[in-house]
Amino acid sequence: MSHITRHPLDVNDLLARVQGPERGGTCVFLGSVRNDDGVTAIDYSAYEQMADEEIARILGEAQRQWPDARVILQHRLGEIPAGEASIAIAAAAPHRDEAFTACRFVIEEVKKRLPIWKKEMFADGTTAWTDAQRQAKPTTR
Amino acid sequence: MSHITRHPLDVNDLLARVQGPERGGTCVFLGSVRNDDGVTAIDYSAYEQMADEEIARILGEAQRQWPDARVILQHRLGEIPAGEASIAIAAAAPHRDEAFTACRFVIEEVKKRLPIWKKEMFADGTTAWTDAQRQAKPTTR
Amino acid sequence: MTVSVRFFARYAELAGCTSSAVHVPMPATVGDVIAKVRELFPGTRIMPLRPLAALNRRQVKLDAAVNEGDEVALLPPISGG
Amino acid sequence: MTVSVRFFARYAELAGCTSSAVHVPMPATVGDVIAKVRELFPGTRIMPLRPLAALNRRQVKLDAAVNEGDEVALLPPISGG
Repeated sequence: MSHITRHPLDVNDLLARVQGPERGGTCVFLGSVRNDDGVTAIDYSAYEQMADEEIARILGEAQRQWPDARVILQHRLGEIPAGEASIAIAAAAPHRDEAFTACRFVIEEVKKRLPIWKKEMFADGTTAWTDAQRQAKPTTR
Repeated sequence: MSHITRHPLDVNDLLARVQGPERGGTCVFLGSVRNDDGVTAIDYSAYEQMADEEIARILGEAQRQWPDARVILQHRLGEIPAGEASIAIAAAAPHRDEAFTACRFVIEEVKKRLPIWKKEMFADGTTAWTDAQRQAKPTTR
Repeated sequence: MTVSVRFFARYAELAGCTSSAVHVPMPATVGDVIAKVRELFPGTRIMPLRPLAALNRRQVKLDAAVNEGDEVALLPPISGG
Repeated sequence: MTVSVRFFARYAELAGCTSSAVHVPMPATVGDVIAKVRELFPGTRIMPLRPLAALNRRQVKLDAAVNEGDEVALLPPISGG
């Protein structure tokens, strides 16, 4: 099943896929589009096949570190309005420490490794690529 | 608004109350009933008025530490079947580190401070209070 | 004076009671109220010598002073969440 | 030999292209492919001297060897999540 979608993310769907009566702690992380500096939406694009494989590798690493946990991730692509989520991670584990730690591990790896890019969209119709180095930003704005 | 309920917890409801376009990171924690040792449900009881006030104090402390975050908590009481959540915490903040840290802070304080007690219920009809000292457990089992 | 005493969870089972009006001579501390409770509710004598207690819905030490109308609660070990 | 080259995000805008078949003499590295890309797509010359690159959907260093039919991808700085 792909970890990439173009539809709004559904937390309850993720929860249903990780929770179970053996797992007493569940940690969910949602990353959503901020309206910084008048951003109205971000257009997310990806090297989709690599991103999907890289997500599978990250989740596999989490699985090996926390074998009793279940961890999943969905990343949304396309134009996402400010306030809506671009990424959702759910980690369920027997105890809360593993759930928090696994969830945090996954988002930190995602930030470093996923070939996904963001183009900020502003109310006046201008756009700007968000690079990791933000000072390198305003080419079109 | 009370932080205590006798109904199933609704994560989407909590999310709606903390998320907003200024807050790019949201961390949710759910604690649910484990089926350890054949537990079929846990009956949660509380010193309700004190628990509600204590939750308000904990959330107030979180608010002072992370002023840009919004943090809420719902605790369910009554008989909760294995696999269902007894507590849900949602923390939304401009950035993910604050969201994770605030959420974790709240659950750790809850575990130490809330006057809430658990009676484990087993398939054979027996019950056992869960004390913090688990060895002190089997009075009725 | 009269204080209201509340029992929760396993302590309510031990007392066979969830709430009671208890008379103690003034001045009194939470610890004095608990000593009186042990007299009145023999089942509670197996509580720890120094149980967790709340006064007017805040955890307090047993030397906290109580006043007429206060609410003293006896709290089994907390296992919330 | 021929390798498939893919451009993403801002690099696709610089190249004016998202995917291209590029010919390089064997043996060649990812760095050699990138040098060829700079020739063919002048807009890409403002990319960093050592851009992030993937070979067959895994990040690699620029000295990684490429083979016929491989897929080389040029990746702007990653800002996922």
